[in-house]
Order: sequence, then structure tokens, then C-alpha cells
Amino acid sequence: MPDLLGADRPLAAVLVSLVAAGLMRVCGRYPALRESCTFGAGIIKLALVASMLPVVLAGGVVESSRLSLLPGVSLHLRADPLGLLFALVASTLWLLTSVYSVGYMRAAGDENQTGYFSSFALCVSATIGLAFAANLLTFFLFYEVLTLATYPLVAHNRTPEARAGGRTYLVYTLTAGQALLLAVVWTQSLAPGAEFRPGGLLPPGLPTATVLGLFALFVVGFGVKAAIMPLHGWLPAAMVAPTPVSALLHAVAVVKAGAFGCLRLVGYVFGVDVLREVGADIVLAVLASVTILFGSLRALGETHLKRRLAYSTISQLSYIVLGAALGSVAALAGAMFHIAAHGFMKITMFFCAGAIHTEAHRDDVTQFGGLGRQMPITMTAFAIAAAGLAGTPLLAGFISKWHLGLGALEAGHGVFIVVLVLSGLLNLAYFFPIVYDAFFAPAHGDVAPERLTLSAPLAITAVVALLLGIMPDFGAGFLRLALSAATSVVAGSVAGEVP
Amino acid sequence: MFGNLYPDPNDGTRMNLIAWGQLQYALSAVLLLVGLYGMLVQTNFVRKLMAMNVMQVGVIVLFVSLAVRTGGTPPIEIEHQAAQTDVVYANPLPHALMLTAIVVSVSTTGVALALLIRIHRRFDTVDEAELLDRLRE
Amino acid sequence: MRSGVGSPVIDAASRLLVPFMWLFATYVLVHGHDSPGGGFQGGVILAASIILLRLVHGRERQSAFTSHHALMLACAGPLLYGGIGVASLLFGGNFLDYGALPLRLDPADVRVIGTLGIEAGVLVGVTGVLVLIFDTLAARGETPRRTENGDAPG
Amino acid sequence: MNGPDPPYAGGSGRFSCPGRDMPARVGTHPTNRSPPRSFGLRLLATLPLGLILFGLWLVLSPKWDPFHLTLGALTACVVALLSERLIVQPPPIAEPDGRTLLWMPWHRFALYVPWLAVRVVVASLQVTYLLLHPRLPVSPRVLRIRARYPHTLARLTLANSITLTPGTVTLDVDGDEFLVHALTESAGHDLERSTMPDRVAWLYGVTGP
Amino acid sequence: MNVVAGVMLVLGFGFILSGVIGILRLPDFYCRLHAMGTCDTLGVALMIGGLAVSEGFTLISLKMLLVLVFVSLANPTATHALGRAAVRAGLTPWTRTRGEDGQ
Amino acid sequence: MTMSELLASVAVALALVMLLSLYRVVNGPSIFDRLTGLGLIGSKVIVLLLVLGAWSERVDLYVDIALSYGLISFVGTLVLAKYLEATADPHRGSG
Amino acid sequence: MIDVLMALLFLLLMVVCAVAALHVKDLLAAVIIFGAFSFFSAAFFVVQDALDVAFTEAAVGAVITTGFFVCAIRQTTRGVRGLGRTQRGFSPKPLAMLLLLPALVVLLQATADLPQVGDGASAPFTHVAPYYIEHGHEDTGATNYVTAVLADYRGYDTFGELTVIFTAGVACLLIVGGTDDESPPQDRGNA
Amino acid sequence: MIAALVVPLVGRVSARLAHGITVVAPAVALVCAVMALRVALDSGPWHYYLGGWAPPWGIEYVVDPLGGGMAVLVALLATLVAIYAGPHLRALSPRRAAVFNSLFLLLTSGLLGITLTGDLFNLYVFVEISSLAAYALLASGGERAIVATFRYLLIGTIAASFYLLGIGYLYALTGTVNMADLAMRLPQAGGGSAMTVGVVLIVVGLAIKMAVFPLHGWMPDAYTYAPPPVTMFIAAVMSKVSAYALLRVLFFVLPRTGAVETALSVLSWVAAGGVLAGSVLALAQTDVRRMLAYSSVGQMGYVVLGLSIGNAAALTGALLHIMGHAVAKASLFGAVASLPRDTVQADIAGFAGASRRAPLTMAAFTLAALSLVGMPPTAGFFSKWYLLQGAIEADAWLFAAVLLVSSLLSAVYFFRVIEQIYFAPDPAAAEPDRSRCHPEVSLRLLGPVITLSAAVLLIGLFNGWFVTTVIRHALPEL
Ligand code: NA
Ligand code: NA
Repeated sequence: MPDLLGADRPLAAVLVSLVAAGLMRVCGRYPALRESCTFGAGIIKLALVASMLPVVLAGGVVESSRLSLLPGVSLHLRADPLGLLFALVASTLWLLTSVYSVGYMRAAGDENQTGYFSSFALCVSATIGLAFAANLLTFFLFYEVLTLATYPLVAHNRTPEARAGGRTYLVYTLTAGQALLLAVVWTQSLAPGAEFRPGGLLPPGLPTATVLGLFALFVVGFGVKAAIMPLHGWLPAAMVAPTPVSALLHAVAVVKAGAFGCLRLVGYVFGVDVLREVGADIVLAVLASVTILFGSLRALGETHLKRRLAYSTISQLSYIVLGAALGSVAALAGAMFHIAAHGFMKITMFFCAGAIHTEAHRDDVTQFGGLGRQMPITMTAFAIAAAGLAGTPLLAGFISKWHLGLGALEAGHGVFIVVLVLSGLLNLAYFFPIVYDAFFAPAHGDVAPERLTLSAPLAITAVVALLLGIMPDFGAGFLRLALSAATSVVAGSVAGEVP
Repeated sequence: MFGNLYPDPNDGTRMNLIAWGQLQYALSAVLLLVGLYGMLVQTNFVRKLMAMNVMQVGVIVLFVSLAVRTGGTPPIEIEHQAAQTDVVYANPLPHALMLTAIVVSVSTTGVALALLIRIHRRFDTVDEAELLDRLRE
Repeated sequence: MRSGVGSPVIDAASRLLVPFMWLFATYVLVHGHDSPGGGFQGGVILAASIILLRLVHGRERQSAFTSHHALMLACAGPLLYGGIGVASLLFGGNFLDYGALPLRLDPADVRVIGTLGIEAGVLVGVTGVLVLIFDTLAARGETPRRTENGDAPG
Repeated sequence: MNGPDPPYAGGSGRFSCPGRDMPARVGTHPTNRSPPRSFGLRLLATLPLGLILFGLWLVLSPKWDPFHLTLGALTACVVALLSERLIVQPPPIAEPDGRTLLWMPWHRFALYVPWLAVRVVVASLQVTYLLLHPRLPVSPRVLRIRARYPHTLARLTLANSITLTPGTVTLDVDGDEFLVHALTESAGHDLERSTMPDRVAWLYGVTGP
Repeated sequence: MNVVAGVMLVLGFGFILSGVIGILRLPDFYCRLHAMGTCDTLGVALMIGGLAVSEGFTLISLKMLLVLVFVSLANPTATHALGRAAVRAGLTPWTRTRGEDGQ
Repeated sequence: MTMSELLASVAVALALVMLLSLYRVVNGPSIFDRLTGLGLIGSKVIVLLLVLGAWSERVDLYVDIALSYGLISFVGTLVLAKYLEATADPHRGSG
Repeated sequence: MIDVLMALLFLLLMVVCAVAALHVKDLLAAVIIFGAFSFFSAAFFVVQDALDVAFTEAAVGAVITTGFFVCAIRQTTRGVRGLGRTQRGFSPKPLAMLLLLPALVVLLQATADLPQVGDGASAPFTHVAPYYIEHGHEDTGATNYVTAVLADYRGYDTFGELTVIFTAGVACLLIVGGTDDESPPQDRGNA
Repeated sequence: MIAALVVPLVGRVSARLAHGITVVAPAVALVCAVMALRVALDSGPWHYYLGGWAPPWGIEYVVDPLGGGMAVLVALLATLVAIYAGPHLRALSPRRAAVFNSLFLLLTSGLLGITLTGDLFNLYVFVEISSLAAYALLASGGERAIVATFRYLLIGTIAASFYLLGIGYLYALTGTVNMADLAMRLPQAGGGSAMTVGVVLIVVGLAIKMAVFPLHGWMPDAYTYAPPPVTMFIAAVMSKVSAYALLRVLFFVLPRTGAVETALSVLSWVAAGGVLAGSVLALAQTDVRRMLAYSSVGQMGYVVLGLSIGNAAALTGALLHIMGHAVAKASLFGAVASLPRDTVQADIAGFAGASRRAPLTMAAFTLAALSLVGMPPTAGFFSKWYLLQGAIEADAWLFAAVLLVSSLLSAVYFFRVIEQIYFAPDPAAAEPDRSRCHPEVSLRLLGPVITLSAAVLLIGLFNGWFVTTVIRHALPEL
């Protein structure tokens, strides 16, 4: 068994949830069976992904190349540090979200849970797939599958708003998909195979216009999912989805996929130096900065918790993009680490939002008075996550910000530290009142006791966020992975040749 | 007064014949386009089909014109004279092809008329303009 | 068509003509390889003769060669043609390679027989189909036509 | 009506005659029913037809080798068998026993054709004169004549003779009545005097009109 | 022989020509029918006969005669068929008494 | 004038006669007039075939066609006449 | 010279007939003119030494096509009722002219590059056809090379041709054979 | 193997035999075609001389990877559609059913003939066989279909005449109608404008047969009203085979002269217009079948675009798209038509909640639709990929953009339906007994549809295999 899987663990990791999705469809009539499918798949997947960790930490990669997609291009999966980092985050969070979802959906009394869970599994498959994708085509393949798999989740409620949200989501993501496709095909024709390589896969000596055009296409392609301003319009609209879905969108799959794409783009497609040569890095950095600040400001203006979280995500995800744009080792590492950090923090907040929604039936942040006393676990976790997002030391967010700041200096663009600091302040400005109200304002009414399936996951994620801040390499060695990836990228870029 | 209809292929009048002969192509083109024009312009379907036939004959004329040979004779072997070599025959290949083309044309016409009859049964018209009106109703 | 025999002259002429047309059609078929004509032309003549009978004699008196028979012929023709093709296939030649037919004759004569066979197929098929098409096109002939705004009376 | 049998029905054994059980009316006035005839009689009618057809085949076919002759004979037989009914179908073209076809009074025919030819040529010249005359002196009229014949072949002969003869055209035949269009006043005189109908009656050895 | 044939050909053509002239000049359909039924048949027969004569007595000339017989049988029948159809269809014959434009 | 020349002239003349007959076909005025013209053209084609055959000295080929031509055009005329008898409005068809 | 002249004359007559057939108001008249058209085309083919084609065209044009058209007209309507036509927004004539006149020019120009009519040195006479004429008789036993080509060398085409016409027959059956509530036409023949 | 040649025969027999033959015959043909293709792949093109006469004099069949592949595709779809047609035929009288079967087989054999023949004129004959059969089959769908079919017939005949005339011009210049021979002799033939005109006529003729954009008018009505199996087969296969013929003639017969290049560039603009117009018009439809028909206009534009771009990648894309679109369109039409009429209407709103009544059918529909949108990993994605690659390599950025815009548009119109299927409330849910009494359609309808949409996925996932083992060998040498 280990041998069998050992041969192809990345593929197996992708397939686990795919198979699970199929199984769930089949045994949709029996919720217990269906949920055990979910959990089983989640555990197996996590185990598979984690099993690759030692190899990768030791500096190796786990490869899988089974299916020829195009002549010379196959469905190539490779667990490198960056991919593994993302995969780890995704599979861990999937397991937790599954637990949470079971509770949430039961509480909501949803009718079509089979469709929900199977789409969810599909989504995670796609995410793992794109995390491990070793070439652009594979990446794009999973990227689009992710788009499709997410659509049923967004439109899950079947209400007119849900369907409208789904439509908006599709229009944005599919359009971006087309741009991305063009970019991918173009890249493929410039560099046959289009295998990701730390430091860039493009052949040297391309005309500036080509690089810029390609880069613009890529940025549009990834920017929509990463919700870079002004391509973020779908994200607030997609908030009509059930909360676990939002959690997934923001923390695990969709938005993260966009941000992850930006990292791959900068580090593994173009290479830092190429971008720097044509000046694209600054453009992207400025774009990211604007998004960071503007997202925070918009968040400040929203009173619906989920919408506020959505804008927070828009802002936070651009940290990753900013890191990618800055392109120094520390900045890249920070950006990569932020995938994990933001994942755990943001999912915590969404879990909290969902719990509040189901238990207290409240969505508006102005009505959270007293919740801290009624739902202590939830609101404590919320407070931890909020603080983390603001970049409070000893929390996960601080680590990434710290590295990003270092990276900005390294890259010679110290100004961006200002952006980081400002954003932190804004974060505090829109989260602190919630926490304050929850614990210190008078209560608004009765609330059901906290349900274990809801509160346990969010507690765990909060704890993880805390632990990541204290010892960034705890458990999976996220920071080590990030650093190793960032180093290879920068080294590759500087060398300009195959490492 | 008149030369032989099938003069010796090597004699001098040949060039003269040829220059005139090119007109056949032109007329086949005219026929084709008359047919095409009819198909585009006529609103009556029966007439459209006639135009279709005209067009097809235009094509056939071209092929047959390609097969004719100055001083030639129909491509059927002259008996007891098989040995003699100065007999030139017209080209049998285009003829064979055009026989098939004629059959195709008849078949198409048959099917088209069958369709037409059905159209008339339902819409009581075989005029395109009227039919469009009825369809709009 | 209006029922009835119509003019005895036309009636007689057509009925005299028909046997001759059949003979002539066969002649055209048989002599296809050394004079103009062949299966198709013969078939057309046969079909014309049957159409003539159909028209001149009206429906009531038409021969029992019905559309159904026509369909049978229409099927039989291609079958005969294809059958010869397959037969030559079975005897080791290519499809329609009549030379392969196991006849103890001069090779060219074997081909002549084969050609004659397929031409007969063409004749049968063409006859059947043309009559069939004619019948289907004329199918509603019995019912009085609607008189349509000032058009020719039925 | 339950129509006559198919010419294509195959061998003569399958011929069924709706009027078989009716009394014989050979040579009588045309009716709507085919007269019942014995197999021998039918063969008798078929034979001359077959012979004539084979003769035609001989004229048509330039190849008189055994293969083609056999084919021709075969064809003639089959066609004769198949079309026999057409010939005797009511109203019969020829007398149903094949008499008209086989024992045609060829000597009279040999006399009739030149007689007709002369008339045709002479009258043609007249008509040609009319047509080429600058004033086109035609004065058309329609006339009806009566002529009773036992079979259609005679009617056909008369009608075609009338038409062939310049100046007159058979427009319609209704039973025994011939509707004739004459180009000039004088053109129809011959018919009104019944010269031609009598000739035709004589040709087929039947009693005149 | 050729002279006879030539004469027959020319004569036949003359009849054909007069037939066509007739068909162009004559006042109504029934009259034109005469041109077809007579002049044309005769002309065609003469011409075919002429060709047969020039061919000499062969199987082919016999065949030509067959054509001749056929034409001289079919042509009047066709003429009759047309005339009858016109009568049945109600085409009224033109007569001099009814004036020149009586059709 | 040789036989061949005579035949050539006759052929051309026949073609011209056809042209004249075409006038009736095209101009009517009644449908029957058109048919008459058509009949004339048909018989001219038969003769023309034989003339051309004689001219090319391969009349054996042409005579078959002439015969079938006669058969076929006769049948065609009968078909049309039969149809007109049933349905024609004789005064139509000028155009 | 004469054969070319006659060919051109007949072609010209064909054009005249085509135009007239499409122009005349009465559909039946059009059918008759169309019959003349097919006579002329047959005559043209004869002049062009295409006896088989002429034979076929004559047989088909005189009875079959005409018969089909007559049947169809009988079933439908003889007159063109579109004379007081419903107003259409535009007449297609100028457009068609605009389309076809350049086409005519192009086609005419292209004829200049076609091999000369009757030129024995042109490709059609030097490539495949000589084989048929040299070997046709001994290969296939047919002295009519057209038959040799049609039934033997390209016998498969003829098979296809037969299939085409068979298809047409069956197609008519399906199309006019009516809907299932009607009795199929075959049942009418034998009472 | 040889029996593939004899397939037309079976058509004859079936006029009297039962539906069984209609299923078995294409299946046999499929087996034969696959075997022939294998032979062609293993040992080069397989030439079969019909009548035993060598090519320039006789007619030959050429089974090369391209033709053989197309034949396999045609036979495969014919088999599936024949199975699918079973329930439909039961509604007809035996006589009509026999006629229907016969025509279906004739259509199939015509199309197979087109794919295999190595002779331009023989191609014309087969084109006519298939066209006539198609006219009849399309017309059997009722009056509106008949009107549309009549138009199709007129247009199709013009196309065929053009094609034939084109053959005439080329014949005049080369003296042959055999494709290989022609390809050899054309470059030396010269011929100037005659050559140009011949080429243009052939190309235009075949393009019209494909129902390229401005001449697609007959298609929506015909596809909408024709009997489902007919639409399924014709929509899937017929225009593809014409496209194949175009490809064959353009790249295997005609030399790459200015005339061809001009024709290609004109074609590319027409195709681009068709892609956009088809998509936009599809967007404007409310009847799903009509929408699919217009979508075909657009999708065929992809194929033509691929042909006209004409480099290896684009041609690969075109061929893959021929394959993928054929399978997907058949699946779509099959799925739409196999829904019970009284529960699901053909307009988009009628699909509300259909997923709950016919989950498998609708899953098949969705999968096939995704392929047409070009979503990975379906077949449509990869063909789009190759087309884009071709466009980029040819620096045809505009066409690349057209492709992308069109897939967006198609995404829009397909997701309208998909949204209805999965996310709109089910009107029948209010009457539970009613929604229960219609179980999902019978296996004979469902089987082919599901097989087809599975094929969409498989072609997508294993397109690398298809491309390297078949399509790559099918490409002309550029
Ligand atoms: Na022949
Ligand atoms: Na007279």
C-alpha cells in the first residue's frame, strides 16, 4: 500500500477527494455514509500530503507524471516546497471545514447536502491539483476545474440572489480563465512544455512587449481569483454562499488559488529578474498596495460581517501578491507563509461568522453586543484571528508581515512597509469594534449553546494560528517550506539558468 | 463552302476553330449564372428548381466542352478500323462523369419537388415571399 | 387525372408503344457497351413507359405494377449491382472487379457479362425509383384540387 | 375496379382474368371488361406480338451472333407475355385472338399506304401553298364524322390518316365519332364523303361505317 | 442514289420549313396543329427517307425506316393528343367569321 | 455540292428552323401553342441526329438515339397533353 | 467550323430558353420551355460528340424531369401568385446582380486559361483518357469507351449514382409518404 | 476490413429488414473502420482499388489516418445514434420505420464514402448520397423542418454544383480527378486564373455544405424540428464530414499556391464572423435546440478557423474539435431530445429543475456543454488549446481573441441552461406523484447519450494519445 501510493502520492492526493466526490454522489441517500466519506477522504488526503513533507523538507520533490495531455506536456504533478505548503494548508483546512460543514449544514437543514459535499470535495481536489501542478497546463486545468466546482457551491442556496451571485462569479472567473488560457497557450508556444522552474521558465531574451503582454494577461487571469482591485467584484457577490463555502473560497481554495497563481507566476514563470527588467514588479506591487488599502477601507464601511470579511480578504490576499511583486527572498517567503497564516486566520473568522449566523442568527456587526459572553469559544477565536490579521506579534499574521517588511527593504522598496503598517491599523479599526462589542457591549438576545461540530474546528484553527505565530515551523514547517521555495526562486532568477 | 465537320486535326483550320470554341466555356458560365441568378431572385420555388437544373446543366456543358476534340468522333470504337490510328475520339471520362451528374440532378429535383408538395400541402403556397408571411403568422 | 380511357387513339398508341419501349429498353441495355446507352437510359425508357401507362390509363385501369413493386425493383437494382460487386469480392477480386467472377470465358467477356449484370441492376433500380418518385409526386392526384384564387380550375 | 392483372406478374399461369366466367364476346364492341379467353387463345395473341417484337429486335440489333439473338428472342417472348394484356385490354387494340396482328391483310396494307402517301403529298403541296401564300387564305372549320370499327387499331389508323392528310386534324375521338378540324372549306370534303373511313374499314376487312 | 437522297433531303426540309412558317403565321392553335401534323411529319419522313436512301440498303437504313415509321405514327398521334387536349380544355377554334382576333 | 456539304448545310438549317420554332414555345400564346412548338423542335432534333450521324459516317450510333428520342419525346408530349386535358386553362400562359 | 458554330448556336438557344423559362409567368409554360431547353442541350451534346450524355439528357429531360415538374405543379399551383406579391423590404435583384456580375467576369476571365476547346494536346486528352481509348476495349470488352469508364473503370461511381437515385426514391417515399395517419401510396394501386 | 467498403450495400437490405440491421451495420462498419485505421497507422495509407483498376483510371479508396479516423468517428456516432433511434422508430409505422432506417444507413454510408474515397468526383457522388438522405431525414420532422430542408436543399445543390464546377476546372488543367494524382500534377499545371477559380469554387462549395456562417439559415429550423436521432446525427457528423472534405482537398490535393492562400484567408474571416455570429445568435435563443443549432454555427467556425490558420497546431485543433464537437453535439441533442416532452419543454425555462428528474441525462448534457464552452479537461478545451496555439504561432491575435470571446459567449448561453437545470426550482416538485411517475428515460436513449458525454471527457483526458497516435499522422506535411 505505501509503495503503491508512494509511487504517486501527489496524484493520489488529488484523486482521493475526487473519488470521495463520486462516492458521495452514489451514497447521497445516507448522510452518515456520505459524511464518513468526507472525513475519510479528508484524513487520507492530509496523510498523503503530510507524508511528502519529509522528502520536501529534505530538499527533494515528489513527482508524478502519468497522463500525456498534449504532445510533450503531461499531467505533471510535483510536490515542491511552495506547492506542498499550499496543499498542506488546503488539506488541513478541508478536514476542519468538513467537520464544521457537517454541523453547519445540519443546523441549516439544507436539502442538497450531497451536491454540496461532493462539489466541496471536487474543489479541494482541484486545489490540491493546482498546488502540485508542475506545469502551466496542469495548473490551468485544475484552475478551471476549481472555477467550475466552486460555482455550484456559490449558487448552492438556489435563491435568486444565490443564482445571481453564481452568475457574477462565473462571468468574472470565466473571463479571467480565457485571459489566462491565452497567456498559458502563449507561454506554451514560447517555452514548450511550460514546466514551472524556480526563477522562471521563459527563454531569455524575449522582447519587452511580449513579456509585458503576457504578464498583463496572467495578472488578469490570476487577479480575478486573487480579487486584486479592480477585479474583485465577484467576491462580495459570492458571499451569498453558505458560510463554509465562503470560508473555503477565501481561506482555502479560490482566492488563495489566485494568490498562489501570482506566486507561481512571479517565481516560476517569469522569474523575479525578468519582471524587474521590464518594470512589471512595481506595477504589480502598486496594484497590490492599492488593493490592500482600498480593501481595508471598504471593509470598514461594511456592517455585514461576511461582507466585511470579504473585503478583508481582498486586502489580505494582496499581501501575497505584494510579496510576489517585491520578489526578494524574504518577501516571497512572507507571501508564501501568508498563504498558511491567512488561511488559518481567515477560516477561523468565517467559522465564527457561520457559527454566529446559525446559533445567534446575526450577521450585522452592530448587533454583536454580548456575544462574547454567550459564545465564548467562538468570540475568543475570532479575537485571536482578528488580531492575527492585523499583524499583532506572536500571531501568525505577524510572521508574514515581518518577512514582507524585510523583503520590501531587501528589494529596495521600503515604502511598502508603510502600506503594511497602514493596513494593520485599518485591520484593527474594523475588527476591534466587533471584538470590543462582543465582550463588552450589552447582549442583544438569547443564543443557543455552542455546538461542538461548529466550535471545535474554529477553536483548532485559532490555536493553530496562534501556534504559527509563536513557532512558525510548528508541525509542518510552513516557514521552512516558504523560505526554501523563496530561496530557490531567487537563486533561479539570479542564475537565470536551470538550477 | 464548308469544311469537313471533322477535319484532319493537323490541318491549319484548327486554330480558327479553337478561338471560337472558347466561347463555349463562356456560355456555360452564362448558363450557370443564369441558373444561379434565378435561384437567388425567383420567389417561386418551382422556378427556383428549374433554375437549379439550368445551373447544373451549365456545369455539365463545361465538362462536355472539355471532352470535345477537334476532328474527333464519339468515343465509341469504330469497328474493323481499330488498327487505324488517325481516328481521334472525344474524351470518354467527362461523359461518364456527366452521366452520373445528370442522374444526381434528377434525383435532387425529385426530392426537391417532393418537399415542395409537402410545403404546399401545409402552407398552401410555393412562393417564398408568401411562405415567409405564413411562417411569420 | 380524370378517370376513363380518354381518347381511344392515344390509348391505343400508348398501348402499342409500351411493348416496343420495353423491347427497346432491353436493346439499349444489352447493347450498352458498343453503342450509346446502357442501364440508365434503358431504365429511363422503362420508367417512361410505365409512367405513360399510369397517365394514359388513369388510376382505375392502371396495371398492377404498383408503387410497392417499384420499391421492390428500386431495392433489387442496387442489390444486384452490389451483389455482383460482393460476388467479385468473394471470388478473390476487389469490390466490383468483375474479372474475378468464375466464368469460363475470355477475360474481357467475363467483364462484359459483369458489366451487363450491373447495367441490368442499374436498369432495374432506375426504373423502380423513377416510377416510385413519380408515384409519390402524383400521390394525391385523385383528390380534386382546391381552386385557389382564380387559378386554373381543377 | 379490381383492375386487370399486372404485366409484371410473372408467368402467364398467374394471370387471373376477372371476367373469365363471363360468356365469350370475342370481336364484339369494346366493353369495360376483358373477355374471357382460353390459354391457347392467349398464346395465339401473344405469338404474333412476340414475332413482331423479335423482328423489331433483329432490325434494332446489329449483332446477329447467338448470344445476342438468344437475348433478343428471350426479350421478345418476355415482353410479349407481359404486354399481351395491354393489347387486348378493353377496348382491345387488336382483336383479342391476335388475328389483326398476325393475319393482317398485308396486301391491302400495301395498297393503302401508297394511296395515303399520294394523298398526303398532294394535299401537302396544297397546304404548303396556303401557308406560303401572302394573304394566308385559310378558313378553318370543325366537323364531325362517324365511323364504326370493332377495334382500336382501325380507329387509330383512321385518326392518324386524317391527321396525316394535310388540311385535316383529328381533334377528338369519342366512341365512333371523330371530331376533325379542317384548315379550309374543301379540306374536309373527302371525309364527309366517307372515302377515307371506308378505306380503313376495307384495310382491316371489317364492315364499313 | 445520292441525287435522290439529296432531293429528298431538300424537299423534306422545304416541308419542314413551310411547317414552321405555318406555325408562325397561322392564326390559332388548331390551325398551327396542321402545320405540325402534316408538313412537319411529311418533311421529317422525307428527310429520314433521304438519309436512308443515301445509306443504301443496310440494317442501318432499315433502322432509319423504323424511325420513319415510328415518327409517322407518333407525330399524328401527338397532334391528335394536343388537339384533343385543347378541345377538352375549352380552347375555342378561330374561324374567319369571328374576325381576325377571335382567339 | 457534295453530300457532306449538303448534310452540313441541312444541319445548320435545321438548327435555324428550331430557332424559329422556339418563337412559338416562348411566346405561346396558349399553352398548346408552346407544346406545338416543342413538338416541332423534338422532331427536328431527331432529324438532326440522323443528319449528323450521316455526316460523321457513324449513323449507326446516332440512329438509336434518334429512335429513343422519338419514343421519349412522344411520351413526353402525351404526358403533357394528358395533363393539360385535365387541368389546363387554355387562355393562360402568355408571358 | 460548322460543329463549333452549331454548338454555340445550341448553347445560345439554351441560354434563351433558360431565361425565358425563368421569365414566363405560367409555370406550365416554363416547364414546356424547359423541355425545349433540354432538347437543345441534348442537341448540343450530340454536336459535341457526347452521345451518351445526349441520350441521357434527352430521356431525362423530356419525360422524367418534365413529368416530375408537371406532377408537382399539378399538386401545387400552376400560376405564380406572387405577382401581386407581398411587400418585401427589398428586391434581391440588384444584390444578386451585384454578386453575379463580378462572378461572370471572373469566370469569363478564367476561361482564357482553360485549355482550348478541342485541343488534343491539353491535359484531359493526354493524361487519363488515352488509356481508356487504348485499353478500353481489351480491358473491358466494351467498344463504347463511355460504358467502359462508366461501368468498369469507374464502376464504383455508377454504383454511387445508383445509390443516389435509390436514396432519392426512398427519400421521396419518406417525404411525401405522408404522416402515419395517411395510407401509404402503395396501397392505392391494387384495390 | 474490406466490408467497410461494402457498407453501402447493407443500406439496401434494410429497406425491408428490421431496425437490427441499422444498428449492426454501422457497428460492423465501426469495427472495419477501426481495423482499417490500425492498418493505416501501422503500415501507412491503405489504398484499395475499386474494380481492380489502378488509381488514375479507376477509383481508389484511401484509408489514411485522417480518413480512417473520420470513418471511425462517423461509424461510432452512427452506431450510437442507431441505438438511440430505437424508441423513436417504434412510434412510426413499420413501413416508415423501414424507410427511415434505410435512409439513415444511406446517410451513414454516404458519409463513410466521403471519408474514405480518394477520388474527387467519387466524393461528389457520396456528398450527394448523404445530402439526399439528410434532406429526407430532416424533412421527416414536420412542416417547418420541411421548409428549412428545402432551403438546405437549394443551398446544398448550389454548393455541390460549385464543387463539381471546380472539379471541372481542375480536370481541365490536369486531366485527372484522382486526388493523389491531382496533387502531383497540379503544381506543374499552371493554369493561372482557371486554377484560382477552380480552387475557389471547390472551397466555396464545400464551405457552403458545412453551413458556414452567412449560409447557415436553414440549420436552426431543420435541427429544431427534425426527429431527434436525425438532428443528433446530422448535427454531429454531417458538417464535420464536409469540413473533413475541405481539409482533405485544401491540404492534400491543392498545392499551396496563392489561390489556396487567398481562399484560406477569406475563409478565416468568414469563420471568425461565423464564430461570433453563431455565439451571439445562440445567445438570443430561448429554445434550447435552436440554441444548440446556432452554437453549431459558431463551433463549425472554430473548425474552419483552424483549417484556415493552417499550421500544425491549428489543424490538430480543428481535427480534435471535429471529433470533440461531434461527440458533444450528439450528446447534447440526444440529451435534450430524450427528456420526456411533457415534463421538460425545449425552451430554457422548461429545463427548470430538470436535474432532479433526469439527473444522468442532465449530467451528460452538462458535461457536453462544458466541452463546447471549452472547459478543461473536456475535449473542447484541448481543441481550443490547439487552435489558440495555432493562432498564436501564426500571430493571428485577432482570431485568438475571437476564440476566447466566443467561448465566453458560449459559456453564457450554456450556463443559462445549466443554471436552470440545477438551480432553478422544479415546477414539478409541487406535484410529487407526477415527478415520480416519469423515471429517467429508457436505457436505449440514455446509454448512447451517456457514452457520448463520457467520450467527451475521455477524448479530453486522452487527447495526447489521440493527437500523437492518430491526428499527428493525419496532418498534411506542411
Ligand atoms: Na453505354
Ligand atoms: Na392533316
